[in-house]
This record gives sequence, C-alpha cells and structure tokens, in this order.
Amino acid sequence: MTTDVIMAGFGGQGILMIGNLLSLAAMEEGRGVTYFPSYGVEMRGGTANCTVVVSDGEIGSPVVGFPKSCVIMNGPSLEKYLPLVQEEGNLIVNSSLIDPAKITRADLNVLSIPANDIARETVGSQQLASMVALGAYVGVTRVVRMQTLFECLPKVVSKKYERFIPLNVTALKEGESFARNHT
Amino acid sequence: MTTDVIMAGFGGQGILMIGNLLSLAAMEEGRGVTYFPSYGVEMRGGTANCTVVVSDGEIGSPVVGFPKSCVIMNGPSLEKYLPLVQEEGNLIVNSSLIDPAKITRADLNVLSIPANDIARETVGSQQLASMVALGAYVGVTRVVRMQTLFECLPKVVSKKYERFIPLNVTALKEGESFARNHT
Amino acid sequence: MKDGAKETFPRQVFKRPDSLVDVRTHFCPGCHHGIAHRILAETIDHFHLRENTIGVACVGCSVFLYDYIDVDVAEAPHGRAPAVATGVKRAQPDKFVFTYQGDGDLAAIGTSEVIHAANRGENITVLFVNNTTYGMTGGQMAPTTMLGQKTATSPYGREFRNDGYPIRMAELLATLEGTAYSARVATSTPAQIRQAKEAVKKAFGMQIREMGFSLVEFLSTCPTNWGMKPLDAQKRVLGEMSEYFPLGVYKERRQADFV
Amino acid sequence: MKDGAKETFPRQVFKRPDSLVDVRTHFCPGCHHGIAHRILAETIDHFHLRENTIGVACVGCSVFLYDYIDVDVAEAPHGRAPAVATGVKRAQPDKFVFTYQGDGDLAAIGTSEVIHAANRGENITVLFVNNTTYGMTGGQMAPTTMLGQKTATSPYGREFRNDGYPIRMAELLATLEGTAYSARVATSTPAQIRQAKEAVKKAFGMQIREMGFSLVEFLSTCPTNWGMKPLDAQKRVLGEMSEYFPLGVYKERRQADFV
Amino acid sequence: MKGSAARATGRIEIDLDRCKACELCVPACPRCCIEMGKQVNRQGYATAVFSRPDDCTGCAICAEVCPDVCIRVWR
Amino acid sequence: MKGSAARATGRIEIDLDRCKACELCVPACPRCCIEMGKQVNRQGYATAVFSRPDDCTGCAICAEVCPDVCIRVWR
Amino acid sequence: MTLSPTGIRRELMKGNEAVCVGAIAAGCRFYYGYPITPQNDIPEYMSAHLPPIGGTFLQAESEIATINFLLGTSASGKRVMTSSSGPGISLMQEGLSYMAGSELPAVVVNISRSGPGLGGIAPSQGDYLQAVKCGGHGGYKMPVLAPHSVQEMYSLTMLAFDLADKYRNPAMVLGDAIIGQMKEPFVPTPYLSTVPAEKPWALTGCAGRPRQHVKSLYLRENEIEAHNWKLHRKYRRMEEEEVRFEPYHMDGAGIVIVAFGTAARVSKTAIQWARREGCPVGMLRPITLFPFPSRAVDEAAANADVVLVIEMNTGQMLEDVRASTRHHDKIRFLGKPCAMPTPEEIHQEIRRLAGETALKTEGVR
Amino acid sequence: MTLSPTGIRRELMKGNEAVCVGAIAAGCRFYYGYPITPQNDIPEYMSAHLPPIGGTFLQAESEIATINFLLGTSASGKRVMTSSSGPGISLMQEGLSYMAGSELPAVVVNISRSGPGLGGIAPSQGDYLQAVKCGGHGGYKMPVLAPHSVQEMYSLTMLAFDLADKYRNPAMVLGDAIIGQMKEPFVPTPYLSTVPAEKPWALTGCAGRPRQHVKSLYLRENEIEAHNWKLHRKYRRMEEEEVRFEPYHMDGAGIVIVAFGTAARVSKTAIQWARREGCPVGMLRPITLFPFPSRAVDEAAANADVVLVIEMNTGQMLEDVRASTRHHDKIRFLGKPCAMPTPEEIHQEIRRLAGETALKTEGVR
Ligand SMILES: Cc1ncc(C[n+]2csc(CCOP(=O)(O)OP(=O)(O)O)c2C)c(N)n1
Ligand SMILES: Cc1ncc(C[n+]2csc(CCOP(=O)(O)OP(=O)(O)O)c2C)c(N)n1
Ligand code: SF4
Ligand code: SF4
Ligand code: SF4
Ligand code: SF4
Repeated sequence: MTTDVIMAGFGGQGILMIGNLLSLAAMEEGRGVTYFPSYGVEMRGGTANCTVVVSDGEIGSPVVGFPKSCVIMNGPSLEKYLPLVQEEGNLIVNSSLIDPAKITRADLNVLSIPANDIARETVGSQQLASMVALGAYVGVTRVVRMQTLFECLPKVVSKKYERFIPLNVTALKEGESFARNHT
Repeated sequence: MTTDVIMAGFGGQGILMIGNLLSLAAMEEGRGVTYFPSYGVEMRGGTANCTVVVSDGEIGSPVVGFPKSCVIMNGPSLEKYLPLVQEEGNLIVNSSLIDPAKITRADLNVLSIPANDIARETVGSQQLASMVALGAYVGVTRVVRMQTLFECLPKVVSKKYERFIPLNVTALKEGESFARNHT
Repeated sequence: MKDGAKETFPRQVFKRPDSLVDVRTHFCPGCHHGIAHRILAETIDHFHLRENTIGVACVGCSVFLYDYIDVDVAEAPHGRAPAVATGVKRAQPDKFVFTYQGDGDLAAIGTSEVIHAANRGENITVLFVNNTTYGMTGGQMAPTTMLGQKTATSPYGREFRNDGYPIRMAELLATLEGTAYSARVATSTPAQIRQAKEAVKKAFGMQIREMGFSLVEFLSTCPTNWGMKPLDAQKRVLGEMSEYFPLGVYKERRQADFV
Repeated sequence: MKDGAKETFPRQVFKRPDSLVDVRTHFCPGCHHGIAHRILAETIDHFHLRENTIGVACVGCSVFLYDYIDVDVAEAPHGRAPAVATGVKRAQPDKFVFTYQGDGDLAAIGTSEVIHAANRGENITVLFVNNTTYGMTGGQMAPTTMLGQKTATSPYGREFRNDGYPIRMAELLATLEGTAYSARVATSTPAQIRQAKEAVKKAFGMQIREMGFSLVEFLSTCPTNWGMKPLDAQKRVLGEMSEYFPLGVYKERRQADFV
Repeated sequence: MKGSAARATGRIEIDLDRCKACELCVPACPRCCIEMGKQVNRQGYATAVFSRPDDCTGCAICAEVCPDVCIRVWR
Repeated sequence: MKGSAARATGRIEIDLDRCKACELCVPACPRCCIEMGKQVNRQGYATAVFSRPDDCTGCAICAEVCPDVCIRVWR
Repeated sequence: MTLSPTGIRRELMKGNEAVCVGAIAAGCRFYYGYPITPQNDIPEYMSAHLPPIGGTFLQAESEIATINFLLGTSASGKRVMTSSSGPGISLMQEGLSYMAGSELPAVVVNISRSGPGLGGIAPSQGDYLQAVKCGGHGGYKMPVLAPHSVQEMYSLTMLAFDLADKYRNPAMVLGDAIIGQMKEPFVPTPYLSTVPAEKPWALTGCAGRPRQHVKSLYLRENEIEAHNWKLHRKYRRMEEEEVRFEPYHMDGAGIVIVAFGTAARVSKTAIQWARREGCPVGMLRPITLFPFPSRAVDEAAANADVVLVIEMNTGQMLEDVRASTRHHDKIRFLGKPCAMPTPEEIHQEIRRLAGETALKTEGVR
Repeated sequence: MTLSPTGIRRELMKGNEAVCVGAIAAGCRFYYGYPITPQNDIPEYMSAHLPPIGGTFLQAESEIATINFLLGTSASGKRVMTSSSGPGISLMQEGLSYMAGSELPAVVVNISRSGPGLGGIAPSQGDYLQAVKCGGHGGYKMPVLAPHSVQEMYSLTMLAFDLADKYRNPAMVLGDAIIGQMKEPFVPTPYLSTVPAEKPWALTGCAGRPRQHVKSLYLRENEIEAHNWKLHRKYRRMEEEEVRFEPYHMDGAGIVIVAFGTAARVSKTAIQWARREGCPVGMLRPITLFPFPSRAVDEAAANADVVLVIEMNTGQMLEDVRASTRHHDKIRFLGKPCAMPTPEEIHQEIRRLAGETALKTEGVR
C-alpha cells in the first residue's frame, strides 16, 4: 500500500518539521518513505511545502502531481493545492487562518481544524499549530501510529527546545482527538 | 608538378622572410603555394624554420616530413634536417657557419655556399646572407623566376628598409650566379 | 480615505519614483535591497536617464532588477556584471550603464572583473550591496562576513586563520588609478539614506562627465539569513558593521586630476 | 684552466646554488627570469628547504620552473598558482610552498586568486616577475604595460582611455589584512640583486614563522619582446619602470600585529 | 486609536497588500503615528497601521525608511 | 689581450656553452676584465670572454649579474 | 528503496547529506566549494562535520579557485571533493582538463539544475553531455556515476573516490535537485577500500628521492601525442572494467526503457504499473554514464521491439544509445527538459508503444 | 586551393589573419580577446586594424572577462568576435551557456591546440566534442564551422556571423594550429549579408518602447521547460537548414573517408595518390560539425564498403559517425592525437583497407 501527502503553509509554521516527523515515524515502522521539501528560492515569499510518500514497496517518484492528502496551513496554499487533491482525497485545513467557505470541492474528505486556536488555547503555544494539524492528519489516515510519532519527536526537535517535547505530544494528541471527534 | 623546401637557421637570419618571398613569387606566377612557419615557443632558443610547398594543383599538407629541398643556414638545423631530405634532394648549406664535413650524405645534390661571406664581402651586408641562400636555391631548382622574386621584394621588405631593396636584388643575384657556377 | 487625504492635504510629498516598477518585490521583510532599489530609481529619475540607461543585473537576491527598475537590463553571469557592463558601454558609449551587485557577486567570484573594470577607468557605475552574506543561496559565508559571524558555511563563526578577513572593497577599489569615485554608505537611518542618495548622485555624475569608474558600497541587511528581526539587523549595521566597514568617501576625482 | 684556477685561487667564492638544476635555461639572452630563479634557489639553500618544499609553476616563460629548481613542483593553470598553492598548503601545512608567476599570470587572469590568497592570509610565498608584457606568447600588452608602451596588441602604444592604467600589485596586495609582507625589487644592478635577495629571505621568513601571505615583485626585463638589447632593457627598468613602479617594502608584519 | 490634542499637518497611506511587517517605519516616525497591527494580509503579514493620524506632520520619514515603498505621504 | 701591471687576486671561468652573449657581465665588472668575443658557440652566440684575467679581483660581481649563471669565481 | 532486513541501521537523510557521509566514510578530509542551489547542503554539512574530525573545509572565492584548490590538495596525495551545479561546473572545465591531463584524482559532485545559463533550480539532466563528453578542452574522459536513490548517493560517492584513485583521474557523481533534496532511509554500509592508499607520485617534498612533478605540459616533439595515447588506453580500460548498470524487470521485456538517475527512479513506478497490466516492459539503468553500458544496450536493443530512452532533457544520452547499437529504428525518446516526467506520463507512453508494437498486453484497453 | 581565374585578386595570408579580414568584411567592429598560442595573430591583427576604422579592440584580463564583454556588446546589438584556444575556450563555457540561454549572437574562434590541460601548441582536433556537444551546462547547441583552407578561414568566418544573427546564438569557427599558422593565397570575395541588420531585441535604452531584457533565468513554474523546448526547436531548425559538407571524389567510392579541417586537407593528397592507382576512395568532408551531416554520412556508409574516419585525436567525430548510421560494421578509424597524419600514413591505410575489402585497385602492389 502506498500513500502520499503534501503539507503547505507559511515559512516558519513548521511545515518541514512535521513532514520530517512523519517520515521518521514511517521509517521507524519499517516502511519505505520519501520526503521532498521545497528548496532554494522557492522558499522566498514566505511559503514552504513538502511531499511525503509512504509505501510498503519501492518508491519511485518522491514528487506527486495529484496527492491523496493535503495538510493546508494558510490561504495561498489552499488556492494552489485544492485543485490537485485526488477525488475522495483527504484535505486537512487550518480553519484558524482559512475561511472554510473557500473549500469549493465536494468530492473530498475535508477536515477543518482551527489549528492555531487549539494550539494557542488548549496546547498553550501558537507555534505548535502544525503539530496539531499533523496529529489530525494521522488521526484521519492512520498512516503511522501516534506512539511512533511521539518516540520520533526527539529526533526533530532541536536540543534547544527539548523541554517543549511534552507540549508537542499534547499538540499531536489534540489534533488526533479532534479528528476522531469530527469524522 | 609539386615541390617543397624547408628553410632553417637562427632567429634573426631572416628565414621567415625568404620563405615569404618565395611564396609570394610562386603566387604571382599563378601557382598554388603554402607557407608554414615555426610558431610560438618553438621559436624560443633562437631557431626558426619554415616549409614552402609549391604546386600546379591543390596542395594538401602544408607540412612536409621528408622535404625535396632544404636551405640550411646554421649548424643545429643541419643536424635536424640532414637525415630528412629525400634521396636525390637538394641541400643548400651556408658554409660560412657550417663545416661542410658535417654533410655526411652522398645521395644528395649538395650546394655549399658561403652565404655570410658573400653577403658581407660582395653584397656588403651580413644581414642578407639568407637572401643569397634563397637566390642559390632558386638557381638550383628554378622553381620561380628571379624576376618575380625581385618584383615581390617590396611586399616583404618593410617601408623602413625600402632603400635596401637594390641590395637584396644583388644578394639574390649573387646567390643565383654562385649556384650556376657551382652545379 | 485616499480622497479624504487628497482634499485636506493636496500635495503628495512622497511617492514612488517613476523608474521603480509598481509591483511587490520578492525581498524579505526589512531587507535593504528595497531601499537601494528605490534610491537607484530616484537617481535615474533625477538625471532623466530612464530611456537612456542599460542596467546590468547580477546573480543574487537582486537578480530580478529587471522586474523592478523600468530600464533595459542585461543579466550577467555571477560576478561578471562589470565585464558585461564594459561590453555594453564600449558598444554604446552614449548610454548610461550601471551594475547592481551583491557582495558574494562582486567581492568573491567577481573580484577580477570589478578590479579590472576600475583599473581601466571603465566609465560605468557600480552599486554594491554588502550584507556580509550570500543571501539568495541561504546565508553562506561571504568574503565580507565579519570575524566570528556564524553563517551556513561558517557554523563555528568566521575564523581568520581558516577563512581570512572581511574584505573592504570600497577602500581597495579607491587605490586604483581608474577609479573616479568610491564611497561606502548605509541605509539604516533616515540621515544615512539621504547621504546614500547624495553618494549615488555623485557616482552617476562621474559617469555623466566621463570621469571613469564609480562605485557606491551599501552596508545592507539580510534579516532572514542573519536570523534577526529587521530592526536588530539595522542595529548591527550601525554597530559592528560600520565599525569594520567605515562609511565615507574613499576617492572622488576632481576634473583636474583627470587629464 | 680550471685546475690552474684551483691551485692559484683555491676558494670558489661564487658557484651555482645546489637547488638550481645544472642545465641550460630556455630563457632569452639577458632575461632576468634567470636571476630570479637563481635568487630563489639560493634562498631555498639558505633555509635548507629543498627537501621540504613544494613549488607551484605558473603558465608563462617560467612554466619550466620544474626543470630548473630542484624541488617538487606542481603546474597550475594560467593565473591559478595561488589557488593551487592553497590546496597544497592546506593539505601539507608543514611544507614550504611558493608560487612563481609572471605579470600576465598574476595581475591579469590570476587577479582574483592572488587577492583572495592574500586576504585569507594564506601562509604561502609568491614570487612575482613583472616584465610589463606577456613574454611567452610573444609580447602582448599586460595589465602592467606602461602607458605609451607599444606591444603586439597595443601597436599604437597603451592608452589609458582604452586600456586603463599599469596596475601596481605590490601596493594593492599590501592593503589586505592577510598580507604579511609585500615588497618590490629589481635585479638590474648588483646592489639591487643584493636587496632582492634580502626581500626574498624576508618573504620566506614570514611563511616559516606562519605570519601569513608574502609576496616579492621583481621588476624584470623582456629584451626579446621589448625589442631591446639586454643592457638597454636594464636601463628601462632603472628608468621609467622604477619611476612608475617604485621599489620598496610596502608591508612588513611584525609578530606583534598578528594575534 | 486614542485621540490626541495635536493637529495633523500631514497624512500617510500604507499599502497594506505590500507591507511586510518589517516594523522599520514604527520607530522611524518622530511622532509615533505608526504601530504594528493584528490584521494579517494575504501574504500572512500582520501589517503596520497608521494608528495616530492626528499627530502626523507629513515629514515622510516613515516613507523614506520603508524598504517596500508602501507608504505615500501628503501634506 | 694586452698585458697589464696589475696582479690578479681572483679568477673567473665562463661556461661558453651556456653563455648567451647578453653582455650584462661586461659593464658589471669594475675592472673591465670581460669583453664580448667573436667565437660563436653552437647556440649561435658570440660569447663573452675573460679577456683581462690579470686585473680580476674575484669580486664575483659579474657572476651575480649573469642571468644564465655561466660564471664561476675563485679567490 | 527495498527495505533493509530489520535490525540494520537506517538513516533518514537528504541525498546531498548522504554524499557527505559517504565521502567522510571513504576517508575524504578535504572539501572545497562555493555555494550554489540545489547543492548547498553539501558545503554546509562539510563545514559543520569536517573540522571536528580534523578535516579541512574551505569556501573558495569561486568555482575556479575551488577546482584549483582540489588540484593542489590532490597533488599532495590527499582525497578531496567538491560539489556544485550548472554554472559552477562549467567554470571548473579548464581545471578538470588540467587534472585529467596531470592525472590527478578527485571527486566532483554535480547536483544539476536547469540551464542553459542561469536557467533555474528545477531538477534537470541537462548536463549529461557536458559530463560524459567532458566539457573541457583536449578530449579527456572521467568516470561519471549516476545515483538514483539516497542509498546510491552514499555508496556511489564512496565508489567515485576509489575509481578516481584507481585511475588517477577526476571522477564525477552526477545527481539532480530531486535526488539531492529528497530524504529517504539509507543504510550506511561500511566503506571497504579497493585501492592501495600509497600515492608515490604525490608531491610531498623530495626528501630521499629525486624531485617529481605534476604537470600537463608536454612540449617536446611527439611527447604530447604519446601522453594522449597513454590517457586513451586508460579510458579504454575504464570501458572494459568499470561499466555498471541495473537491469530492472528485463525478463522478456519487449519494451526496454533506458534511463538514469531520477528519470530511472520514476520509470520504475510506471514499469510496476505496466507489468501489473501484463505489459512486458523493463529497464536498463546505466549507473556509469561513462563508461556507458554500450554492449548491454546493444544486446537489449537486439532482443527488444522498442528501446525507449527517457531523460530530463531534450535528448542527450539518446546520442550514446544511438552510438551503441545498430537498431536505430527501434529507438524512441521521451524527454522533459528541466522537469521530472511523472509516472503517469511514462506509463501512458509505455501503453502507446505497447499498442504500436502490438505486443501481447492484457489489461491494456 | 584551386587557382582563381587570373585577374582575380589573391592575397597571401595566414589563416588567422584571413579570419580577421573576413570578420571585418562581415561588419564586425568589436573584438575582445586574451593572448594564447597559436591564435595570437588574430588579436594582434585586430589591435592594429580595428581602431583605424573606428572599431574597438580591447584586450581582456581573462577569457572569462572576454566572453562577458562579448555578452554585453552582443546584447547591445553589435557584431562581436573573440578567438582563443584550448584552456581559454574552456574558461568561456559558462559564458557560452549564458549567451545560448539568453539567445545572443557572437562568433567564437577556436584555433585549437593540444590538450588536455596545458598540453602543448601542436595542432590538434581534440576539442571536437567540446565544441559540438557544448562544454557548458544545460545542453545548448551552436553552429560549429570547420575550415580546411585559408580561403575558408575567410569565408566561414563571414558565414558564422550570419548564422549567429540568423539564430540569435553563438557560432564557432573551429580551426587548428596548421590552418591558423599557414599562409596560402585566398580570394577575398565580397561579403553579401543573408540576414536583416535590425535587432529589435537589442538593449539600446527604452526610449519610445517598453523596457526589455536579455536574460537566461526562468524561475516561474514550467517557464524553463518551455524555454528549453523553444531552444530545442531552434537547434532542430539548424539541423534542417544549415548542414554543409564537401563531397570529394565520391563517385563510386568504395572507401569513404570522413574527415574535417586539416585532417581532411591532408587526406585529399592521399586520395589523389590512391585514385591515381585506381583505388576508388573518396571523402565526405563535414564543413558544419554541428549540425553534423548525419544523413549524408548514413547514405555514404550505405553505399560504401568501408567508412574511414580520420581525426587528429583519439576518436571524437567517430561518435557522431556511429550515431549517424546503422552500418557500424563498416566504420574504421585512423587517429593521431595532437599531431597531423601525413599523406603517406593515410595513403598506406587506404591501401590496407583496399586490400582488406578486396576492392579492384589497379596499381596497388
Ligand atoms: C557560477 C555561479 N556560482 C554560484 C552561483 C549561485 N549563487 C547564486 S546567488 C549567489 C550569491 C548571492 O550572494 P550575494 O552576491 O551576496 O547577493 P545577495 O543574494 O546577498 O544579495 C550564488 C553563490 C551561481 N548562480 N553561479
Ligand atoms: C587560460 C589561458 N589563457 C591564455 C594562455 C596563454 N598564455 C600562456 S603564457 C601567457 C602569459 C605569459 O605572460 P606572463 O604571465 O607575463 O609571463 P612571462 O611569459 O612574461 O614571463 C599566456 C597568456 C594559457 N596558457 N591559458
Ligand atoms: S535573503 Fe537577505 S538579501 Fe535576500 S531578500 Fe532576503 S533579506 Fe534580502
Ligand atoms: S620572452 Fe621575455 S620573458 Fe620570456 S624568456 Fe624571453 S626575455 Fe625572458
Ligand atoms: S516599513 Fe513598510 S513594510 Fe515595513 S512595516 Fe512599515 S510599512 Fe510595512
Ligand atoms: S652575463 Fe652571462 S650570459 Fe651574459 S654575456 Fe656575460 S657570461 Fe654570457
């Protein structure tokens, strides 16, 4: 079985970090995985995105034209990727920054999650909105076990922020439970 | 009919100039001709040489491995080219600077001419030794008419030395008559 | 609101220069490339040169010069802008020719081209934006990087025994016969911005009067790659940067010296 | 005769330095490359460096350095000797590393490499032979060619409006932080030759004491391409050349300045 | 926006689409007429706002320092 | 070679194969012991000759200036 | 990437970083370079990891200085590497020609981007001809290795060092922005050297031996001709001993894809799809672009109905395929300059050809 | 050189000088360059002859500066030329890639010498692959013209300027030390332009028109791919419209020599000798190396028993011959790197092959 996801948002929202975390978890679970980030001048203008492909077999292209899932953290990214998600695909949208009305497709499995609000109010840190979104994505797709994500956190969180790992766990959990309760 | 000659000596002896003069004359007489000089670092160490090919047809290689004739103005050049001259070929040697005993081949048509001495004593200028030698070469091979050489002189003698053209004519003549009297 | 403004305060005292194309730039927040671009455009307007100018863009964050300055522009290979400008100026001596280059572009790979353009007294004007790093490629060490400065390729800080010293181009180029004008400015205070404009006018003037090579070095910021807030980046310019790279005019040729 | 000499005058007071290979050089009559080579060899002998040295040859009439100096030698692409020397020195900091370059090689195509080697304070020694022309290729104009000088590519004489000015490398490199020693010498009189030896010793000393980049510029002759008799060529060096390229020490680092 | 006794002698306009929230204009204004707002524009920047228009003298210093030429000034 | 009252205190040897007849040594010698000869060597150079050995002081100046290191000096 | 048996350590890294890990494992302690996208991870990794292990990282003022730093360090007998892309590689051509002429080993990594000129940073295979025909003057050659996975970015970099030393010649690793920027798990297998460590030719000072030189100038009569024949024999030997390629689903393949690097990687997906449909398609993936697997390509072409060359350019390896086999009539080309063909595009082309050549292909409507 | 009917003016000049005369006749008034043997006659001639006619001669500080001077002057809409050899041409590769990417015309003359590296100044054809495969990055192409006489040094230089302008692309004249240094008579035929003089794309200041740019950077999605396809179509058009070659004694030739430049010139002598002996040998001489006369070579190979490729290198054009025809089995090679094959050597090889292929060859003992 092979699945893939594109994650996109503003630079600084932690998009590449959640992509990395997901990839690590997939590897830990013995899966094949590829992670492809936006790079170079593409990152100018404050947007960032990455593609993660997870598979039980050999992975050809690490780049995906029409993703099975998308995690969208800001408005411009929604415009760019909404048309590309596959039919019946999963769309996780950060409703804190994006007006759900903009989601003009009915053929998708949509989850609107106020990631910033949850991060700020429930988790206690704006910064973790994307962790919340990742939790939600995994809640929806079950592509990896939550536990594996938790175990991989130390590998993506720099020493400097180690003390925030528990907060990250909370953020992932909040996202996942939100997904459970809204699908 | 195609013939060729290699001319060689010290830099400053005017080797390239007589090669040019011969080539111009051949062209004036409507022949095909190529002139190939030593160039670049080859000219370091104070030696110079050039190859002239004259033909009634199309000329392929402007470079000749085994020349039909050689005009040799100094010792080192004799060592280099003596072995290469074709059997029955013409060898014009400047005996003012080269000990004729060094000419160890019997299968050649050799003309030893004291070009420097003739130039100094008869013509009145050391500088014209190579002109004397050219005259001798043409005297031996008759590859072009002496008159044509005379007419081409202004094209190779720089404005600065125009007044010496008559001397050059004398030098050519002296060389040619020496050849007539010694072959 | 606009209209409101109009009636109460009819005279627009600050507006975008005509030669500055009316588009959003790709520069990061607080990047002084934007200020240098505006000063360039204002000076082109000042001398009415827009239709008579050929600009040469470098490779760096300012490569899109041609999207922002409303003049003909040629794109040069990384570091070669002064050579390209030479080719343009020799072919069109009557045109105004300038290059706009970063410090990686001019002080590293382009060292030879700028030095010989200056030494030839090539009648061109060079705007040189020194932000002590390679911005476009993600903040690697430049020849202008300060000692101790941590960059993507000097993670332990620039160390002179391995990496050498920050190079002072305005001073270096001022030592060459062919250089008519060489100055270093900054744009971190309103006063500095005014002085910078004066320097650029002077530099343009040199070319217009055929006095030879002219250069203005801007001490600029790269908040993104310095990992600083724009305001802190400006403080850095006013502090350690100006200390090592003193502002000032290092050479100014008077007609007299020339012939 | 030799033997005769031996008995009457037993002590040989001048002989070929050990590091100078005992062969005829390809240099033209009166070319000062020969003198610079001898001084180089004498200094290598003086410091007993022969077995501990890697030389870097440039592309020019001195490309055959490896045939004449009895040390390991690498051949660099035209102008890149300081970069090659950097690669050698970084790999073998304990070895003595020098380059020997002509003025076309160092001041034209190699400008960037020598400037950045100096700016890095690369601990190497550069012998720079300035004969105001490209000798090996047949006497074309160099960046060091004097104004008015006729060469194969400046048949009407060098003209600053088209060709720029003769560049003074010893002075230029002296302005860089990383330079420990920079001097200009000549070899047209016995006294100058003695001073030249002293300068080269100083330069070697800088590298031996790990003080950074050192350079000695030789004002040399190219009788062949100047179209002069060797003695007249020397007069030119003593005259107009020394006037425009003043002899002297432009930078000499004392231990103190360093750390 | 709290009121003020001062009488405005000038007025600025900030192009909110272009503003990148670099904050350079804020300390530049001698009369502190500009502050950073909460509104996020479509580039994701919480832009500067002309918060105390009554104190604006139209000195144009804010405009001079704005790297993105977002500010126009009238007097 | 004309004789001379002076008493030589040194002696040089010129390697005639290496000499390129550049003439630099001739004016260099303070005692004018060297002059250019007529003999042409196999490179074609009419080499310098040690013409006035009796005046040689072995000062080695000629050797210092010879670009081709042709001169050896004894004292 | 086929999974490694559990228990074996796997690392998740960018291809660019895997190059560095491989180089360091192979004993490379000298890296010189100049920034350029999309390979900046390499100098950045080296600047952080070489100094702590006593290695040297030095950022050059240009790619020209870079390649000449390499020349000097290689002449000193040390393993040395650089990396760059498009314009930077072009600037190294003179230096590469000198190193080949001077017979100096070094590893040059090209994470190629779009061209010509400044072009762009989109992935591309537009530097194939520059790499295998050698863009410098004088007609030298160098081994060119084309990784198609992060695993190979690691292992082929190690191999490049051995080939460089074995032949005293520069060797190139030719990747692209995709292989360089992507992360995937790889197994850092131990480095086992296949070449002697001694380099008696190195310039180390002539203590106790005659002086020696590293040079490419041969001015005396016929010297340079002899030197060129010597080099030529060396290149022939590479062609005999170093050809490497991966046959993929070649069993009874009527359609044979020839592709390298990222293009080959993407093709694998399309081939899997087509095979599931019963379409007999396979791939011959050159791992060494020079020496090129000409014999294998010729044989494959002889047995196949169609040879489909797929490249991220307008047709460069295509020339080598044509030069390798007489079966020109069977050759087809699918090219995308400066862009990655999608598995869908390739799959569709396979189907088209299957139809064209009327192969037995169940499942193809 | 076939003699020109009497009365017609003939000049005796070096090939290098004929290049200059041709360039000036074609209206070139800007020359930039840097000294290197064996092409120094070109900058020297230009420095003497351009200023008096109001042209510009500027010696650059390097070949890199040179090619970028060209870029600037070409972008200004003026005809401009440079010349160099081996190492210098390598240093121009980045600039050539930029000019091709920016679609700028210019003429670059390579009087090639021996390589790799510093090599030597002996004549060579070792830069064939660099020239026709394009040593710069990104896979561009340029017309490459190969003169084999002083006459052609003159006429092909004029043609190069027209091709450069016609396609807005750099064009190269590829000679060697022999053709460059030799003198022979040539007829300075008048230049007749085949292209419009206007260059509306030139950067001349945006008076009365919108600003315009000369650039090779295309960063927006798919822009660079489109740009590459556009360039590709241009190169295809060159292949359709610009192929030039000289058939020499091809009537009933069982042995077909394929050679260019000096090698072709020398071959002519050998062919004359062999023909006199009744040996049916002829030659197909590519005049454009790119576009390569593939079709003509293929046809010749089809009708011949043997195709003998002769080059002054170890086998470069050989690759294009193999890529041009399926008849690989008929291809033979005679190479001399960095040296000119003598007519004797070629004649001998022809005889050998004649024997081998048992051709009717009276007079052959
Ligand atoms: C030959 C070459 N080498 C490297 C690069 C990659 N490159 C692009 S921009 C740049 C440097 C930019 O830094 P700088 O000149 O300081 O300008 P900034 O972006 O900081 O304004 C580099 C190295 C290139 N395009 N070409
Ligand atoms: C890249 C390159 N460009 C040009 C040349 C040709 N070339 C050989 S030596 C030389 C210059 C020599 O002059 P200089 O450096 O002054 O040394 P000199 O011969 O005068 O001692 C040149 C241009 C070359 N070998 N390589
Ligand atoms: S990276 Fe630096 S220089 Fe480039 S735009 Fe951003 S702030 Fe400016
Ligand atoms: S050409 Fe000039 S520099 Fe070269 S050896 Fe002769 S005199 Fe010396
Ligand atoms: S300076 Fe300009 S861009 Fe920056 S915050 Fe103020 S208005 Fe916005
Ligand atoms: S200096 Fe030396 S080379 Fe010159 S003439 Fe005297 S001995 Fe001969």
